[in-house]
Amino acid sequence: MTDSTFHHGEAATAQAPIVEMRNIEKHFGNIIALAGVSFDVRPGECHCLLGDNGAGKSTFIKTMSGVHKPTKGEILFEGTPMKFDTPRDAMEAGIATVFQDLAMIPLMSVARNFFMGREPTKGRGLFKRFDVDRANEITMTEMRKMGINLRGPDQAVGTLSGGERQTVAIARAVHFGAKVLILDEPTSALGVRQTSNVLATIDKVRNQGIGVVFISHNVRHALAVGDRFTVLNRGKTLGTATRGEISPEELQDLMAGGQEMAQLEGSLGGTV
Amino acid sequence: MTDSTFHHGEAATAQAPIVEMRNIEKHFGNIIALAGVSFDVRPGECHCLLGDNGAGKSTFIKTMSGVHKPTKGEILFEGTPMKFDTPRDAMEAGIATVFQDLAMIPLMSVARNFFMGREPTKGRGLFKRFDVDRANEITMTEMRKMGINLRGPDQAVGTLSGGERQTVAIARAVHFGAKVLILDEPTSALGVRQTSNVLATIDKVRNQGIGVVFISHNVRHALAVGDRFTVLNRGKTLGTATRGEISPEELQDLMAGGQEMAQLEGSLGGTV
Amino acid sequence: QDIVVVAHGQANDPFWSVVKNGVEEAGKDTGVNVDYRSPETFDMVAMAQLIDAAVNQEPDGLVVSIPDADALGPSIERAVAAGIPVISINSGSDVSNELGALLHVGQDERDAGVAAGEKLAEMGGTNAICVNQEVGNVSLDLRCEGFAEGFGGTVTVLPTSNDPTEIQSKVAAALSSDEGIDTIMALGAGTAGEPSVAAAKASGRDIKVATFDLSASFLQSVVDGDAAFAIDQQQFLQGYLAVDFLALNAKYGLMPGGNVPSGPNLITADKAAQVIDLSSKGIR
Amino acid sequence: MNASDGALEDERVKAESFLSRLMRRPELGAIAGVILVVIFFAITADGSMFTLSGFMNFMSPASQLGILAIGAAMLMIGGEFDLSIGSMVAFAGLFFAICAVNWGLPLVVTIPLTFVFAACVGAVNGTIVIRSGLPSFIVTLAFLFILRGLSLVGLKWATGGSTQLRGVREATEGDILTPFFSGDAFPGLFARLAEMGLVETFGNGAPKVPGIPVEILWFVVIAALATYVLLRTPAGNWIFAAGGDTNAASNSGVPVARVKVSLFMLTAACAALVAIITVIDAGSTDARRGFQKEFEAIIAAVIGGCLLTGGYGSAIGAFFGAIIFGMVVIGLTYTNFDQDWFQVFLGAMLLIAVLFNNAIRKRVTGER
Amino acid sequence: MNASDGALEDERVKAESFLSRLMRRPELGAIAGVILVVIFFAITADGSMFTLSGFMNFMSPASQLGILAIGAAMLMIGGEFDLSIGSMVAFAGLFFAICAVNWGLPLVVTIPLTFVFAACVGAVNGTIVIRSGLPSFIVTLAFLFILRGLSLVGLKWATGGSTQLRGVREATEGDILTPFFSGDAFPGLFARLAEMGLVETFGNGAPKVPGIPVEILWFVVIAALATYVLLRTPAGNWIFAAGGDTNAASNSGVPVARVKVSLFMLTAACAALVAIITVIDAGSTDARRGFQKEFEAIIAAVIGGCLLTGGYGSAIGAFFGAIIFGMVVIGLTYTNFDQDWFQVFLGAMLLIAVLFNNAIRKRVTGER
Ligand SMILES: Nc1ncnc2c1ncn2[C@@H]1O[C@H](COP(=O)(O)OP(=O)(O)OP(=O)(O)O)[C@@H](O)[C@H]1O
Ligand SMILES: Nc1ncnc2c1ncn2[C@@H]1O[C@H](COP(=O)(O)OP(=O)(O)OP(=O)(O)O)[C@@H](O)[C@H]1O
Ligand SMILES: [Mg+2]
Ligand SMILES: [Mg+2]
Repeated sequence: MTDSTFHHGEAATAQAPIVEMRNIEKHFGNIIALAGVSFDVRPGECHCLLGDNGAGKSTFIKTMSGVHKPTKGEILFEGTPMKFDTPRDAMEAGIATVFQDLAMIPLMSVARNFFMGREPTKGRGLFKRFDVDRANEITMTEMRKMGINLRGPDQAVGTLSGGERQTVAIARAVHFGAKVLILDEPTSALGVRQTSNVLATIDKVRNQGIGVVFISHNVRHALAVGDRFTVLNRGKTLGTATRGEISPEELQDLMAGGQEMAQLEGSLGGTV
Repeated sequence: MTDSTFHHGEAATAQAPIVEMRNIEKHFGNIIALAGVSFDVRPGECHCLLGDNGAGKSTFIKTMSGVHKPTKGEILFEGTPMKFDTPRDAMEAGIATVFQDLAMIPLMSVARNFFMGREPTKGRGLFKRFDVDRANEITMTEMRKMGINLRGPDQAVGTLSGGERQTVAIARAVHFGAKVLILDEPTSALGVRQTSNVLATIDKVRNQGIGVVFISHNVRHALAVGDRFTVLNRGKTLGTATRGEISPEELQDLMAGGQEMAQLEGSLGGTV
Repeated sequence: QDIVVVAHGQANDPFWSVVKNGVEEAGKDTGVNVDYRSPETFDMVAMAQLIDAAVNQEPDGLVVSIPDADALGPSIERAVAAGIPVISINSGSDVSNELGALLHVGQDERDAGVAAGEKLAEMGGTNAICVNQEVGNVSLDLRCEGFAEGFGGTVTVLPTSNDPTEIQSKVAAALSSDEGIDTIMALGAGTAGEPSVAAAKASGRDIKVATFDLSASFLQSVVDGDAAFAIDQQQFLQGYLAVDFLALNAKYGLMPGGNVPSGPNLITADKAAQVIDLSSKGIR
Repeated sequence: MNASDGALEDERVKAESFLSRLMRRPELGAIAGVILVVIFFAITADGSMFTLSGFMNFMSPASQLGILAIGAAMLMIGGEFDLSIGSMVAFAGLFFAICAVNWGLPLVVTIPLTFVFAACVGAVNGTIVIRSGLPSFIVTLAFLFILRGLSLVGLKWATGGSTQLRGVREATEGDILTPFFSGDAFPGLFARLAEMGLVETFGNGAPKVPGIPVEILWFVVIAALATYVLLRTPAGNWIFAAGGDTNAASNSGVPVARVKVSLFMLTAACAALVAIITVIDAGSTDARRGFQKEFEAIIAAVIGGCLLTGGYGSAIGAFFGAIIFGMVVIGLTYTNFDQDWFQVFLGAMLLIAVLFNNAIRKRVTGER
Repeated sequence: MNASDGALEDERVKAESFLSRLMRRPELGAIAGVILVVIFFAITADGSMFTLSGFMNFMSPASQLGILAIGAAMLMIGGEFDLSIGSMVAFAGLFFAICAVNWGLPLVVTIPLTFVFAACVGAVNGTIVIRSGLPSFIVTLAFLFILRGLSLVGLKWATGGSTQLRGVREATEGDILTPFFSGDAFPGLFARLAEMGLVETFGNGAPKVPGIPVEILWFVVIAALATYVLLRTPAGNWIFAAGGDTNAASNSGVPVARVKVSLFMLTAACAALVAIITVIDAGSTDARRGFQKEFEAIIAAVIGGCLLTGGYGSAIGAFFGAIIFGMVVIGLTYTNFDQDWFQVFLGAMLLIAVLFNNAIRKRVTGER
């Protein structure tokens, strides 16, 4: 299972990383969420961030996208040290993120959420205004591409189903493009069709030279699109492996933090 | 893959259903979320509810657990027609639910969320009070059983990781026991270890004669524990199959609403 | 030497700001420390607490207004018991002596209302509205009550907020819904009096407008003939004299033998012009 | 299974009447309330309430309240409160009067200066809220007291002891900007209409309604502008987002701090506008101007459908909310009810109006 | 990888000082504010402020406010507002006075009757809020007006035209329940202490402090009870849950409607208690009693750390919040500041107190 119809030859290990994080620590009051994690993403690769629940994956990518300020450690963006004060800064530098909590406003419509912070406009000067029709149209099209047929672009996000909502967040991040695309468990609530679309999208995006950070608990999804795999455990990294160096079973073991699992192997064909 | 280490022989098709839903319709204003769905759960079986994103699964189980009132249709509980006005009614009748949005209060501590609505007390009469120590202890134990080591029972749920939070909701529903246990995508945010624990728990609970309704987008998880499979599509049911009648590939096709999927089959060994 | 004044009107109330100016001027003239205090709203419970606070500081004299003898009585008696000389001002002339105050400076709100009512009735008024910008404030309610008694004719109380625009609209509404209204009694010159004059003018009818207290603009209307008169209690005296008396009392043990009436004083067109200037300086 | 046909003929959507589609909009909910209140007064009130002059009479205070309410509504949609707007009316009015009277500046200088000044205070409010992370309720409450107190101190300083500063009318008379901020617009038109008998006249032939009070025009223009901004500009989207969920908005790249501070400045500017209009109109200012207006503005916004928790509401809603409130307050004096009962009726009318429009909305849109 | 060792020695948790663990509690945040205010007045105010009698003097209004604030805080934690408590004080006071004076009922009847009456009004409030789904802000606002208006009407009816009802002291004098609701507790003790020279006396030998005002005792007892309920009973858990997220709470089986209606009843009962205490103490009631107390109660609760959005806060916080507010209001009269500046100082003190306790908390708990 180490080969896939997807994989585009060698991982781009030669190229310089777009984002490099060095020895990131993050404390919340007395809680230590990250105890020194290093990580990098290169153009055109999909770097999977794996690990047990509560290992610190989301916290880590949030420091990468400007939501949290690291307590200690350094962030290099294209080789130069960077400090993102707000997520907007990170976004402008070229980091697009799908957060685990999706960062959507329940009371607002799908189209408005889709373009939140980056509204398309028409007209000029004083008459520059939000181009609602284009926003609606793009939203519907992008959602359909991901396999979701919305009833209309003005439905409030709060009334969407879990998977529909997640798809909005993914479609949004992909639509606006970036140098780095961070996806925090993007497929968790998706149906099988939507999942395969998202995995295909990751592959497509990667081929355009964008670096992808992909967080997942599904070993099979990770192996399907990942070039490198970094495993976190209790706020520390257990190391990075490149594709082919590691078997699904080994990876699953690492993701479980080395602890024993309930006896299911038989029924689930090796990986959960 | 039609056999599992789990499966406890024949599904209990002979027994009378605990809950039976007949021709349930649910409209939200002008939106038709359910257009006539029938469904039942019998003691000791795990009935999987599958379907595409937005098919209406969550809406359906919410009518079952008293959150929504059906626009049309009948609910029979142990053979008699029932109307649940509030989720509390359903809960008292013996329906425990893990909602997709988890129904937790972010600002409250883990232990308080765990026992919300069903607090353990000590003392008598006027001195009857919330037994905080016991609540804390039980919470930590139950969470550890599910494979999560919390830092402490007084951490606010809002600061937990996605998987930790989901585990709290599951552990809570399982702990209080019931006649029917409804799980809406319980494993979506869970790590591999936690997932296997939850699947094992479903098996255990079922063996105690409790009916389980299990919603998932993961064909493999569904097949691992399910006795019957009902597939929803665009608010209607596509029918029910019992275990063994249907292959994983067929099931996945049904779940995708019969539409084509992106080409991933090779890498994902048949099912996503 | 310290003299504390606890009154029921706030420092930003046009009427009471004049009292306060009197207090301060007396303080300057006699060389004593003065301190003017009032609750945030018309609140008898809070006012009693302020009197208690003042008593704790054991000043050389205490000036209080007494709009509610029941509520303030115990606190005033406590001050007297503690040996602090007390003078009451403005309201409470009837109970002042009973509670142990040395004397009362001022004039009852009710009596002022009666005087105004009689005057307006004399001018030919038969149907009046009483514009009350703070219903429930007992001292204002008393003005209306007194007015109704003195006026004799029909009196409707028009409750309003403190907002001049709203008062103008409400007065206009009242005027247009009852053609018979020929008299307006406003309970404050700046807040209620001026908008009432404007509304009366806009109605195009001949309406007599009078007000309690003074404001320069209202007096100008009196001069111009748009308004009838304003009732002046000369409240500056209430503040000034009370402090002066107490200062002298503390220095030489002097105290006049009886109550000092400070009003009422109706300011009509002939007197208005000379008062305008003093009013815009906060002395009348 | 014709999913690809698009949303137009989706079998999962019921046909919906035009009415219910209309009622779904938050701004239109309040219309039901307006209609109810009009019906109530049409029955109980003196006929003169719904003449042209009666209309102008209740619209004038409603407009002043409404200008504040629209500012408050936008801020509430953005997730914050400003309790200092009432005091701001007094303070900005004082500032304006001092500039115009004591310093004798012309309006072209005074008015922009007043707006800038108010906006600065608003910016201070906003910056403290954003920086400290304290609830805006408590921060602006402090400014409620501070500005009210400073108005008193400033007035006494400017007048030498009085709490009323007068002479504004004299100072502003004849200025070219005065007609834009006070009095009635289109006097010529109304005089002509009166001649033609289309507008009621007094005995002497002067029209009963000399024109449209300018505040009504400002009110309408501001409501239209605010609606445009909220619904048709990126800034509007940001306001809804900032109020709906600050974290999510900021994570999606909305400059939340900037949006909120701007809203505080806008609200303060609305207060300054009301201050300028009322001060020129009254010709004077005093320490109690704008007392409790913050409260009434929030009431109007909530009647109009704004959520206190932010992220939901509309400027048109606030528009109608202010009209409902203004109409009830003034309208009750046109009725024969004993005025002692005024507050009882005011409360009851408000409650009935919101209950009614809530019931209608649920009914029409078919919510549970 | 010793995860199974349990939470006690988790390497993912830093050791934390006792102080910061203490400061993490919402209720203790407000203590920093209290300390700051005490220091401020210790420097600026007359020395008599911090004598025993000065203490009783500022605690007495703080207690009356505090009783309301604790009710308001519990309701706010439960996610709702009650703007009608100020009017409720007037209305319940009127009801009480009519029972006691006009009907001559003994306190054993009057007092329970007043509480039941207030609780019924609270229940009406709550039921409308729950049933209609309207924000409690607007519903209780209507009752603010209605109850205030009814108080006026009722007063006029009961007194035959006046807005002040007197004679309560005479009517309640000698009743066995009176000492529990008015005057000072433990007078004997304090007289003895005065004799022993432990309590200051006036010239005539009477102790300056005749006892502890009963409202202070009520205040402390209610704060303790409320804290117990919130933190140590299932009901408390339900209150936090209902306020944190109504939907989630209801989905988890919390009887949200019942909890909220009970809280409205509780708040109204707190208002009734304050009404009884102040009416007996003052011996009279008028239509302005409790004016704006709803506002001050919410202020105190927010100073004490309650969130306006619900689900967070504490009764002890409201306790200290009320003390801060009461101390600032009364304390400023002990200083030499001109009364004109009163509101400026009040606002500034409030702002500084909350900023300070916010800064301290962040500092100590190491939040960003
Ligand atoms: N704001 C916060 N305050 C305190 N603790 C926090 C906070 N945010 C996260 N944590 C803790 O930090 C740890 C890491 O959380 P994080 O969300 O990064 O985990 P994760 O790897 O994304 O897990 P999952 O796979 O379940 O999403 C968790 O144990 C969580 O409880
Ligand atoms: N309150 C609501 N108002 C309007 N539409 C709603 C509401 N709740 C759900 N819907 C719509 O009903 C449909 C079914 O939603 P539901 O949440 O039941 O889907 P689901 O099968 O659980 O999907 P998923 O697998 O993504 O969780 C969706 O299209 C959704 O947009
Ligand atoms: Mg995560
Ligand atoms: Mg779902």
